[in-house]
Amino acid sequence: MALIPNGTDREPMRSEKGSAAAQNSAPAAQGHAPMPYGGPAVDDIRMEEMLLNVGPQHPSTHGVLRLLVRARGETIVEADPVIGYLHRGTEKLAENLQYTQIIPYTDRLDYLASMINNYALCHTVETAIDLEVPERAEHLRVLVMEMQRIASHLLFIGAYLLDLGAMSPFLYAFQERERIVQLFNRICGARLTYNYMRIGGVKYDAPEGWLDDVRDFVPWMKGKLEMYDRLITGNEIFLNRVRGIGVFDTKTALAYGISGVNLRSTGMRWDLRRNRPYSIYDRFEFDIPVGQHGDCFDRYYLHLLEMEQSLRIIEQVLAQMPDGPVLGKVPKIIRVPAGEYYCGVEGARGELGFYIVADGKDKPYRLKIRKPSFVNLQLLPELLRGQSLSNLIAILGAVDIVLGEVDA
Amino acid sequence: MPALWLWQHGPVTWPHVLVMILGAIVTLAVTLGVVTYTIYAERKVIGWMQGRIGPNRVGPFGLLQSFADIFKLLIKEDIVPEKADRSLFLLAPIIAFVPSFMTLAVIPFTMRHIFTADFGVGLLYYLALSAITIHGVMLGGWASNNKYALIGGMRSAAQMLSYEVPLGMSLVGVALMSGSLNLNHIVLAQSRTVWYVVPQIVGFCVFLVAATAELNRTPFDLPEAESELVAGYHVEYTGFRFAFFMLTEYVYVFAMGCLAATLFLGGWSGPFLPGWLWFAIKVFAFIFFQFWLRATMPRIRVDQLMSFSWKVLLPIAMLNLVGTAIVTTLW
Amino acid sequence: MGSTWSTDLYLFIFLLLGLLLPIGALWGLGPLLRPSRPSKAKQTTYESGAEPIGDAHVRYNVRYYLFALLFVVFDVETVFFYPWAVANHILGKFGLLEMVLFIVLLAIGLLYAWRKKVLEWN
Amino acid sequence: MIHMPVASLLALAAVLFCIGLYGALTKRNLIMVLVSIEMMLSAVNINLVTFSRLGAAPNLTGQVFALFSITVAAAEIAVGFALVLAFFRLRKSTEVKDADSQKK
Amino acid sequence: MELNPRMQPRQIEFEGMTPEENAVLNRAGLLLGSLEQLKAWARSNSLWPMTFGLACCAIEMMGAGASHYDLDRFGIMFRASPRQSDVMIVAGTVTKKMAPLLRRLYDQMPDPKWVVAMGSCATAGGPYVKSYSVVKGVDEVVPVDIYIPGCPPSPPALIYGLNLLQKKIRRDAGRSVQGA
Amino acid sequence: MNFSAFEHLDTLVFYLVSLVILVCAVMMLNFRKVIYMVLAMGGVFVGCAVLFLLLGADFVGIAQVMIYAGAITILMMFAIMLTNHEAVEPEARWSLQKAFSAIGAVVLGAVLLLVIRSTHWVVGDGRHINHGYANPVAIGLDLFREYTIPFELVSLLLLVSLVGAVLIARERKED
Amino acid sequence: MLGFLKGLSVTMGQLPKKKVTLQYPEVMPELPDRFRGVHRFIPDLCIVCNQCARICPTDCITLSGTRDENRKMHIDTFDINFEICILCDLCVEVCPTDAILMSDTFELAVESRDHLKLDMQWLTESEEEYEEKYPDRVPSLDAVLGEDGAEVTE
Ligand code: SF4
Ligand code: SF4
Ligand code: SF4
Repeated sequence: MALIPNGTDREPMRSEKGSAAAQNSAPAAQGHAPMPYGGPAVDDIRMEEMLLNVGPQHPSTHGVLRLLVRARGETIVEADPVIGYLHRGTEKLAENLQYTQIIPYTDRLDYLASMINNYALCHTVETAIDLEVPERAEHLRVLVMEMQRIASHLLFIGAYLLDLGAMSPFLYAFQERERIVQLFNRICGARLTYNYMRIGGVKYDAPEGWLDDVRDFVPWMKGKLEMYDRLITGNEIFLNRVRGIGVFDTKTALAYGISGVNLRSTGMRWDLRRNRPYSIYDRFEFDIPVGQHGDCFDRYYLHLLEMEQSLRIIEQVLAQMPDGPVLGKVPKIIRVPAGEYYCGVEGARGELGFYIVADGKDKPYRLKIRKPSFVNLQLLPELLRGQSLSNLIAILGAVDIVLGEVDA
Repeated sequence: MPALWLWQHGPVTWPHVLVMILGAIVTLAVTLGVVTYTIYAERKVIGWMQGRIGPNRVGPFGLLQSFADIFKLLIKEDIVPEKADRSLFLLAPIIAFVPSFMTLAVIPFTMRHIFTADFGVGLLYYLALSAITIHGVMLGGWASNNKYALIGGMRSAAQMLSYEVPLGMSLVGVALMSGSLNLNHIVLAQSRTVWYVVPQIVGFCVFLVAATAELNRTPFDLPEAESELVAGYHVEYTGFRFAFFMLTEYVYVFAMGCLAATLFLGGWSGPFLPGWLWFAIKVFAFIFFQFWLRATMPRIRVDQLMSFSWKVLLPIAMLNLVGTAIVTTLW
Repeated sequence: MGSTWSTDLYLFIFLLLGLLLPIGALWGLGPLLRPSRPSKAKQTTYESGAEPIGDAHVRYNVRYYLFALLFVVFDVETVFFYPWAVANHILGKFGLLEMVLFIVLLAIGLLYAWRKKVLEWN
Repeated sequence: MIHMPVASLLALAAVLFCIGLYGALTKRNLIMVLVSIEMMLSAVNINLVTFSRLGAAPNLTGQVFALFSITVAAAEIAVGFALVLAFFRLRKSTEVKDADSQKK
Repeated sequence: MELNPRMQPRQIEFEGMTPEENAVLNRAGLLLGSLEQLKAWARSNSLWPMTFGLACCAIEMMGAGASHYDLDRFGIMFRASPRQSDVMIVAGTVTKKMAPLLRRLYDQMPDPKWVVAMGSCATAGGPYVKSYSVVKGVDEVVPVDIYIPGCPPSPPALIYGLNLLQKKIRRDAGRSVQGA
Repeated sequence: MNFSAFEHLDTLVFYLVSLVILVCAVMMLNFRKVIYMVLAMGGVFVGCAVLFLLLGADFVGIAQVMIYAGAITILMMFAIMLTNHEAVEPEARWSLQKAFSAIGAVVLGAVLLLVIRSTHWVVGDGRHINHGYANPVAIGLDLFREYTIPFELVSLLLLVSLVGAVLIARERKED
Repeated sequence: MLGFLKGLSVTMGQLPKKKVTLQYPEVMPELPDRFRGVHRFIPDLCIVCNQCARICPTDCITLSGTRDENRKMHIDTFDINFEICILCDLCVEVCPTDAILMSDTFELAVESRDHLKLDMQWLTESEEEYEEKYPDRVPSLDAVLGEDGAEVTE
């Protein structure tokens, strides 16, 4: 993978120069070393190879991923993800920000699951400074995180089906997601980048009537899940496109460090919420659905099932929601004692971890994010090798990456 | 001398020629109108199926939306990529469009055939012309000198010709039952007996599937599959040249609807209502079905698409053919 | 009777009109209305925003040819179906027999192609 | 009644035939040689159909034969191109001149 | 630099002409004016943005296209190819690595074309204004017509921006005839 | 109101179409890009089909479009795309072979034209060749009554060519 | 086949349903109280403590003030560079006097970047508009503490 952003050393382009720069240099093409040519020489009628760019501007690379595909006929010989088109330097920026100030930046990593990102950072800092979080705050956190998981999974299903050519599920998913977003909007005032959690709790208590609305939301969402099941799961065309495609086994997955749904689809029951409980997840009953074949269908279906489990958790949280403050006793300026800290949580896409090297100041000395999408993306070349071009999108979509997180 | 609208059966005279030209122009106007509102209706209907309302700003209820789109495309700059094969690039949309419009010459829209050539082999005429469109699509993809376009064009061509075979075979049943290839006669034969959709239900199903594929519509819209090939064979086309590819596609939707109505649904025949209305209703039913599919289905993968045509559709069409033949001959 | 000369004329008129529309719109009306600012950058080949590597005109999968081949053969056979279909009610059983033989040969061809995995894409 | 001069039709066919012949003899590209042969066959078809309609004893035989001829042409072209492809696979070329050389 | 494509202003007062001639010419101008207006009507009502999501803002852009806000109402529908789009909504962070590609895509769009900078990243670098790898505003790469602040701008904010663009297109058409 | 000119308009159309055919044929010789040649060839095929239609041979005309202009031209294009897209004929250069071919073709053409010119062609009245049926029906009857054996042979030929072509063109195992 | 029919029934079932689309430009969407639009700034409340400028992750607030004869600080200039404001709400959170708040104005698209440099005049005008719109949300001038328990002590 080409990580180094090309052209970082160049001056910012003004528009007058812009077009010239775009023409004269093909930075992306040059900066990326050509893939080593292996295999038989290019000598047959069917064997002529073609280098095809899929992305960065492509309707279904889920952002600005660029896949440099070497195809022979319509068979992929090698696919090389070129990333960094969205590299924004979050980790570096964080070194100059107070811990509280970093929270809004975590929103923008995996922008489909901001709440969980918020939590992961806060949780790490809280662990580092041994901070007690009030009960109600924990409950609210779990509540919004599970809702976020549903929203994220919904978008996965919608986008995946859009990749496979069906429009409606995408729009339905957005309808459902909109309801969650509206709930978030009410609790924290933003639709996507929530900045809701704080070190030591959450920013706002739930507004009046909000919890009741969540209560109404749960059965409604259950009905919708059923609708998705009817609309998509049985569709033969869909099944033919995703069954037995993009298969990998647990061993490969572990070797690559894959986590999340991708790992669970291979049959391994691994979920940090259960295996290394954080927050108050150990108080809830929920299942960890796993797949059997490790193919794209499993990954799709697990998303559906996980949403159901999330709904279950939400129901339980609502039932035991305690009263009390939502922000603990937090020092005005948070200083993390020198040391190294890591906490991983189960993000929507796998293990999301923040690794902080602190030097006792109010800013991290070094922040490193374990980005599940980035890790999961590693598997892609493996999965795509030897596949036909028409499976590319089906496989890529099911790996479920978010470029904001991959590039950070 | 026969009446002017019966020019089909008389010698060619000047007034008849005028009527013909008029007929052609009216057909063109109607077609363009139908296409415009098909696009509008598609956005509306699919919008409704997705819980939204679709275009509603431009004109009352958004009725002028498609006009704005078309006019905008007309006044949009026309780019010919440097690497493209210029002359073929310019020619391809025309090659694609002309046959699509010509197919409409033989469709019996009403009982009185002002707008219809009384063509003895009308049924085959459609098949023959739609094969020419494949050239336009393929050349468009090839001439763009763009990888997406080339793959899109080749796939499109392969798909269209694969499905042309079952399409052609599914219509043999109709020819068998009616004993004619003249679309007028086929309609007449149906109006005397039953709509062929009843005895030819298998053929109709094959036809429906093959027609959808032939039209490159969901779930067979692979050639222009957004998710893989960005926009398929017309990825490099801008402005009105792109509009002509769109136009071709929708004219074919209309023509295919007409064909379905004529061959299987009894054309203009039907009780109470005037012939053209019946015809319009049937055509719209076909088009609506296409919208409905589009709102529901994901896309078939290219290999499955091809093998489906040859391994499933074609054998079914052949069996249907043999069955129909045996039944019609022995009874 | 088959079609008359008037039919041919009508088709011809459609051909002319069909040609007139794109030509008129693309070469007649269009240039008056639309801007034209060609530039080198504008005429580059689109490939998801990246610089295309290599030519698009690479040699393709032979599979496409095989499908075209099947198409030619089956298209020809379809052409033979039609005169038989419309004459069938006159021809009677003998015609049916001939055609069944024909179809059987056709089916053998299809089966052969099937067996040889021509119908498979990969 | 059709008013088409038989002689002109035949002349057209003859000219077409000769063009096809010239092409078949001189074209360097194997594909084009095959295409030229198709053109010659087309010329023959014109004759067949002309005689069918305007010959001394008009009957359908000419049309039926034209149909057969088209079919045979299709079969020929299918095999012909398959050979061209096989040849191309061997020699990386579709030029006639490479066909006679013995080099592998 | 290729500026934002706008019709060249047309002179209405012709010097050295008799008043009658000027009147005739003016009438032609009026006609041209209504033609321009018609063009602007078509263009503003059929803005096809390119599917081009860069980052978080893209989600809200998709949200605006989805059922609840339904950009289709305004005749706005996403096209995947720049060749068939009129407006580029830069929804997200433009990094230095992406900028040349973005410029190429912009170049490949046919005239007339517009750019909407959605979100503070596209406007000025947004939260990453201090980052080493982010372009401080997409107007350093392509000419921008409308800036929509927010991080991300909510779908209604985007719709407001797009409506503003529509107004701008119409207004520019009117202006071009008056010989501004 | 029968303008006699109309009775002969088909003659005019005939000359027009012939012109198109010849132009296409000559262009085919002149083009250097193979794909253009194929396209010109398509023009010839379509022109021939129009002639057939004019001659009242509806079915053959349509079959010509379907098989020649449709199927075979596409096959040619695929063949080009599978071999060398940019295949061009070399710059026109006179070689001995070419000269001989040209002379041969011209001589042959001249002889043929002379023969055509000098022969008196009896024009039959072909209005009733269809025996009152529609053209395809008549062809069907003729085909299946008179030409049963050739018909079956044709299907056999197609089968054989299919098998042969598949055998030749198919990918080899080792690929 | 069954799968197709199920799917088709779902889409058809949606056809007659009520549409969810909001008629935005005609009908304003309902925004929650906490919605973060552009800032409100109430100069009279500001004690020029500079906390908002310090917490802002993108440094988009610049302010200056003078001390009057009663040793009270008065705000002189208060600029928000709204180009790069990410609406994170942190400035609102830290402000001890609630001098800076969030409004629900989101219609901020402009044709030039310059219009996004919001100065005090702009903010005051927008605040006036806001107060007209929501008379009940006008802050009383003696409010001192943040409402949400986010303990802000000097
Ligand atoms: S403006 Fe904000 S939401 Fe938009 S891309 Fe930038 S960081 Fe993401
Ligand atoms: S909302 Fe955030 S970015 Fe904006 S001014 Fe306040 S602190 Fe700064
Ligand atoms: S934090 Fe509040 S009081 Fe302090 S300077 Fe900012 S606006 Fe004024």
